[in-house]
Amino acid sequence: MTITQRTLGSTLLKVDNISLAFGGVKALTDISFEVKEHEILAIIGPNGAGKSSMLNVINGVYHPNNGSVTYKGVQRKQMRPHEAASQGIARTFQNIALFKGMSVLDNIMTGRTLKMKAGFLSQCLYFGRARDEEIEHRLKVEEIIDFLQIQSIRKTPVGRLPYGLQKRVELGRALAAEPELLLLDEPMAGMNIEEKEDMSRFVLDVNDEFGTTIVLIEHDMGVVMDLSDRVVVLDYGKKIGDGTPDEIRNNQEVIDAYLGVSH
Amino acid sequence: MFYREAGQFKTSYQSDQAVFPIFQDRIFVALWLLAAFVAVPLLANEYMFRAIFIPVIIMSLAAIGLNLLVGYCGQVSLGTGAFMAVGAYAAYNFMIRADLNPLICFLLGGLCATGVGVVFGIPSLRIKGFYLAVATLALQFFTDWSFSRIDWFTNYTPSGSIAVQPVEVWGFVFDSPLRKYLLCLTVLVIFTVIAKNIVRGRIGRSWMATRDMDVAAEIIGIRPVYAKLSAFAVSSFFIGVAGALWAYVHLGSWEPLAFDINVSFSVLFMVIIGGLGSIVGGMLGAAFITLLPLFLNQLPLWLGFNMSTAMVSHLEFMIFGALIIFFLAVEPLGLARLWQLAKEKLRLWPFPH
Amino acid sequence: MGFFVEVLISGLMAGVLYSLVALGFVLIFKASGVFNFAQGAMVLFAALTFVRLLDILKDTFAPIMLSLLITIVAMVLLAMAVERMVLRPLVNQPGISLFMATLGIAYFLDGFGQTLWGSDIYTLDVGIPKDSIFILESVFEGGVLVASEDLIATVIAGLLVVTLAIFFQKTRIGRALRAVADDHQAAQSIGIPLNYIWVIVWTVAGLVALVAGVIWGSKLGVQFSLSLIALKALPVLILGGFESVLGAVIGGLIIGAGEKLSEIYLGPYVGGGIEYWFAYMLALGFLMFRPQGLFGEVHIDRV
Amino acid sequence: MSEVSIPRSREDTLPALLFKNAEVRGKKTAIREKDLGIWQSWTWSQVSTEVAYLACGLAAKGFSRGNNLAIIGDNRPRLYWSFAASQTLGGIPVPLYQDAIAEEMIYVFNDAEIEFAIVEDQEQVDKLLEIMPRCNKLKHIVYDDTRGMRHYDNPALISYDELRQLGQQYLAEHADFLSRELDQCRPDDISVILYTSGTTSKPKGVCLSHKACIDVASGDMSFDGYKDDGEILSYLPMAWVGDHLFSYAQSIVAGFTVNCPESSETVMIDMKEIAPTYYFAPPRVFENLLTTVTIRMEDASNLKKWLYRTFMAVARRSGSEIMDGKRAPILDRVLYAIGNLFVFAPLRNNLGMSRIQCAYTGGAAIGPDLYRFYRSIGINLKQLYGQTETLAYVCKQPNGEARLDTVGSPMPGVDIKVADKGEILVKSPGLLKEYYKNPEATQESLTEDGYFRTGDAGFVDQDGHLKIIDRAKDVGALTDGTMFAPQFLENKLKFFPFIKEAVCFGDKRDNVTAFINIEMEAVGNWAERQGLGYSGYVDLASKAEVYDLLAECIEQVNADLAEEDSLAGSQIKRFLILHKELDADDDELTRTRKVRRGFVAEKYGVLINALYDGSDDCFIETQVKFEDGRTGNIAATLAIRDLKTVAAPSALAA
Repeated sequence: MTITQRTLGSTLLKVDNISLAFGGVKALTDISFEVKEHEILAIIGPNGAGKSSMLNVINGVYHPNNGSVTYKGVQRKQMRPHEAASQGIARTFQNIALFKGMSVLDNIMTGRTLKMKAGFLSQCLYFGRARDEEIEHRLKVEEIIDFLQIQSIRKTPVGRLPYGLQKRVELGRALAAEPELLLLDEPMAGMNIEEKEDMSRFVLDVNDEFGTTIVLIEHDMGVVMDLSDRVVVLDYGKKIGDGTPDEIRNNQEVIDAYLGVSH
Repeated sequence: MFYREAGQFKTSYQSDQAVFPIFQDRIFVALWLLAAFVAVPLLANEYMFRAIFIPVIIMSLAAIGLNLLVGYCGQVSLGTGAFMAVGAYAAYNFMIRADLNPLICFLLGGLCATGVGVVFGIPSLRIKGFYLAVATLALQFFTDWSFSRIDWFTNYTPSGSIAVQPVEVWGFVFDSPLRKYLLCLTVLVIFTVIAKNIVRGRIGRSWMATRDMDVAAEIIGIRPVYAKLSAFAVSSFFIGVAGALWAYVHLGSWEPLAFDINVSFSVLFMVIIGGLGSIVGGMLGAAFITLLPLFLNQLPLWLGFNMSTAMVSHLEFMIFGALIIFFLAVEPLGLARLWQLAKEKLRLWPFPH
Repeated sequence: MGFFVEVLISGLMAGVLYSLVALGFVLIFKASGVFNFAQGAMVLFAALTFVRLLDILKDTFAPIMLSLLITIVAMVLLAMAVERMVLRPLVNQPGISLFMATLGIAYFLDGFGQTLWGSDIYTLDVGIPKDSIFILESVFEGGVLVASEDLIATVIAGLLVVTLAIFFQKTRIGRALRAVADDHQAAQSIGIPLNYIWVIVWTVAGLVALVAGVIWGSKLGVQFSLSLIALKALPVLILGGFESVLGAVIGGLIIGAGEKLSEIYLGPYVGGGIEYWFAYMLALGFLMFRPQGLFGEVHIDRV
Repeated sequence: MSEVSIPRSREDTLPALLFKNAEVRGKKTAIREKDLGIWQSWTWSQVSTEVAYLACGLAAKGFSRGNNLAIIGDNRPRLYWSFAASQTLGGIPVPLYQDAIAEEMIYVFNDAEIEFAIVEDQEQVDKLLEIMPRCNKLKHIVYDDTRGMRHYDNPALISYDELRQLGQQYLAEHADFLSRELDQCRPDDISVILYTSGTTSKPKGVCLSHKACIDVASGDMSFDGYKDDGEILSYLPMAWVGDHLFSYAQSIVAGFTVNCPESSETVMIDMKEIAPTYYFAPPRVFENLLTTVTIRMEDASNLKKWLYRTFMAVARRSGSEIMDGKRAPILDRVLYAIGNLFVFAPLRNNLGMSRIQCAYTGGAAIGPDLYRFYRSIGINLKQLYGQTETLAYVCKQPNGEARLDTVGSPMPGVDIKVADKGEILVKSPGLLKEYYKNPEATQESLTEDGYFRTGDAGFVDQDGHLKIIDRAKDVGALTDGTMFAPQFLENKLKFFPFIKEAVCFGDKRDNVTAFINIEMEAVGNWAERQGLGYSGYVDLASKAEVYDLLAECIEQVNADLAEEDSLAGSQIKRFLILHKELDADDDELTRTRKVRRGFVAEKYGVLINALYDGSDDCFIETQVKFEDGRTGNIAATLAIRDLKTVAAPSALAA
């Protein structure tokens, strides 16, 4: 059987000479790269290379000391995370940031918040707009639950779930926002082989079914090389490599700085 | 054990998202309402209404209100007394100056509380946890002072204390304990439904998200400003109305200290003991905290030795303190959680899990 | 002018006492991250215990020494009880529920103390001279009138602050305590068990409470209202910052002075009694601009 | 969903009845599927619309009378509809097991000359695309779930929704098309081909007619008296005759509701939600259920454990009787009522069995404890007997006559004959029409007077219940011609805890004798309780007391056998206790612990002779392999014991 190759679009996200420092500590120095629509870009690098900080800059948790982020052609200086969200940027976290007190369903539902418009009064009465909205969005959420194959834990409080499933739920919450750009911070950290395989499958499916552009941080070289179209390598807050998996594999500087030491 | 859920399947999201999806629960709630609206009025005597039911109901309302803020949105407030005071005094002033329908005045009282709540909620955008708690204390002291020192609020009554006529709506006078009881009960039921609707919807989720992990919440697009301020607003509205009822229906006459910091604390205790983040919890807590002193007062008599009232009140303090610590350590989710666990057990019976 | 200075000084002296209570907060917060609402209750408890023991032991050879000793023991026991029954079960709970737990402690102590020692007003006399004296006569004509007990109190408080500062900066334990505040693992790595540290801190806080209690007690008499001065100390903390000993002192002085001055100079316009809330409003306003307080540390929350 | 004019037909065929349901109970729910968190439901009229569209879609793609439609996937409404759709067009649905290996699939696809296949999802599509080169007829593959399919551009592929679209148009253009097609369907037409997974030979396609399905369905209905208000959970493979009968044919004929679980992991949850009124499961399913129950009760609080133990004891005593309205001690009735409140009802509730009117099991023998358990907690579990060729319609246990050792009495319209060697011959309304394109197989499976050879040996007991005792080929006969079913006897013996293995002899001899292996542990414990010393297996096995003990057991068996005319003759006359355990290492057992009759007979020939020549004991020396692989000899003189036999009732009468 033949499978049609998917094509990358124009530039979706562009970061220019981003530098970020906490007090005296330099987290990022003068980082630039771009992400094309529908692309899967992996950011790799040793611990403390500033990978997470990079994501935090992209969705506005941190504000770079200098440099700029251009998203969908709009260059921006300051942006709050929720603004980033409304622009279609969603993310997951290195150490799971689910809402422990809520069920899987509610957690994913929160991902729909931006899409819900019902007024306060109709919520008080849970009537009309509010109720219809709840149902309409429940449907969407159920589709995601179905997509991630977590039907059996739908109503379980997330606190009770094993680690791997929590990661899945968190991905679900991000997907619920129907993002155009999805930032995944070590989606497979601490997973066993088959969990990793599942997760990789989901990441590919997301990218494929919904055409979502994905920027992910990952330590497992195997995974990175399989999943990503392009790889950006950071080391001590500096970019030391940027290219296709193969190019990266053969990039001497990268090998010294990272692959060499880690494997 | 008595939950027989087999065969209760849902064919629509509406029925699946119902407040009481389980048939047996619906029965149970119906029975409660029946008891509250029919059995109690038939059986209870004056004392019970005055000393037990009315205060418990009004405090439930306040506790539910505070729980929305503390339990659902995770913003600790020690200013409950203040909000109640605002509600009470505002209602009073609307009544004597605008001469509106008392019920309207109660709601307006609530709205004033809302206003104050939002203003004093603003710090919550910058500060968290106990910093915020302290900030709300500021409100507490400020209102204490205002209502005792600014005579306009008290309509220049020399003593500074206020006495009011029984509530009269469209010629119907709520003077007998029974009528007062029914009035409060109705209000409580309505507000409970509203509270439940809010917390099960978008707003409620954004509150809980903010509570559980505010950074993540903001990153998925929940604006902290809205989440926190709306929580403050709704919460203080509930509490304000409760305050108005407390003053008008329960006390009838009161001086500024009726709403001092101890009220704030005891409502907070109701929420903690009752169960953070649970509507039922508010009611359970209110009942518990209100009834415990009565019980403690009776206990010595039953045991056949008498104890000075001072001693009793000291014991009360100790027991409250101990209970708070106990619940926080053993069951942070309070009575409501215990109830919920029991229910789980019954549903799975005879299986343990 | 003289009058102003007189008000100012009396304010500052009151402030010193605030900071004394605030110190208790700071110690515990630094070392265990707990916002100890019970500090006021501890003051009351300590004072009550002391004054009643004094009464009981008045015929012994050294009543003051003895009762002081016993009270100290009591405070140590209290610290242990708190560690065992509150901190240990609640370890790793969010700070806010620990805070509410201390509310519980406060209630319990108030109740317990009064059940044990009764709830009247007891006059406490540890021989601090009560007469007033004139100082700074050279500066203003007529000089400035101050109560000598306030002076002494100030001196004692000052000494206490200095010792604590040294304790924290120089001694091994003190440094350990600071480490605990920063992060628990670090503390363990220093080799001092956490529980042990907690006990120490609460003991120290207890002693500070005792001192504060004795001074306030001898000033106003030992009574329930003592536990309320804790509430007065809160704004001090906000002003000074929760983690800073120095902050507690400065904050205390500012609040104390500000309160008195505002009462004298603003009070009349709004019907007086504003010292009741002035401190809080001051702190609140301050919060908006500098949430971490004067000497507090800034926190970046990572994701 | 828009209504379409419902096609009618004079003839009673499954699709015709389905469309009739749309008229007589159009608003009633026909099928549900747990999907996206709730039970999506379709009424009969909606179903008929769907079927109509699907049928037209298939027609538009060129599917027509005489074509076969392969159906592969989990139980999904759309797949059930494709049965009806193909039948409407006079085509024949051919369900396949979704986990079948490639080889098997290829065989079926070629054997049934399948052009059209309708499958559940990507997984199945991949499988088919893989075997497509070797299935030259296969032209069109319809898939239901579009997930992951976007990049498949194989021309053979079309999604269900696209097909439905086509159908909608096609129907618009050919208004009365369906009625015409439906009218051509005859009750005797083949309605479905079910392939029996041949363990030895190639799979055979069992062809069943509309008439067979309908008659069987209505037969079952009248037998168990269920109507269109029933609920069943369809979770067993669609290619299996049971599911085709219960979830498809019967639901159409009776008009009750079929429920498709969300996924294989959630079957238990879904079962609880739906609480079916009618339930079938093979013994292993019931076994797993019971295991989970016991395990979960393990970590229950002591109070609960106590309740459970106490009341289960009561239930085991008289639960089944109480359910069947038979006589039970009044005290037990009271206790049972209490137990029902605290244990049984909650248990049924948690198993999702609280609404079950009757539950069936079959296909294999069900263990006594298992059977007892479910009946005793008030679940009307019964056994049925049948096979694909008879549309699982031969015998069922009537309510109140459920017994462990029978499979019930013949169903209405079923005629049973017992041939020589006790083989059971069946004539049933559900009888297969033929094996697909396999006349000789059809030939040998049917007797000239049209009975089906089940290949099972058994007999009908006094109360007219059928007892299955063995595969016919294993059954022998004594010299006087009485049937001799070794396995049956051996199983009976092995119900005793003291007996580990038993080997019976008797074929072409004038009476039955047996080798016994004692269960070391059980007998050992018994011996200790008796204060009976022994030095080891051989010693214990040779003790006279042990012989007495076992003699008792076997004589009980004899007593049972005497009850049945046909078996009375095969009572055990003499037995001996082997001095060693039969062992797979010595090739006496298969690895699955089945006795190698022939091998044993030859190896212990001496003993068998001794059993028949009337001697009281016999010396034997056998070589054994030890754990460590060394070989050694065990020698012993084995006593031989005569046994009392009971005269058959008929003999008494005579």
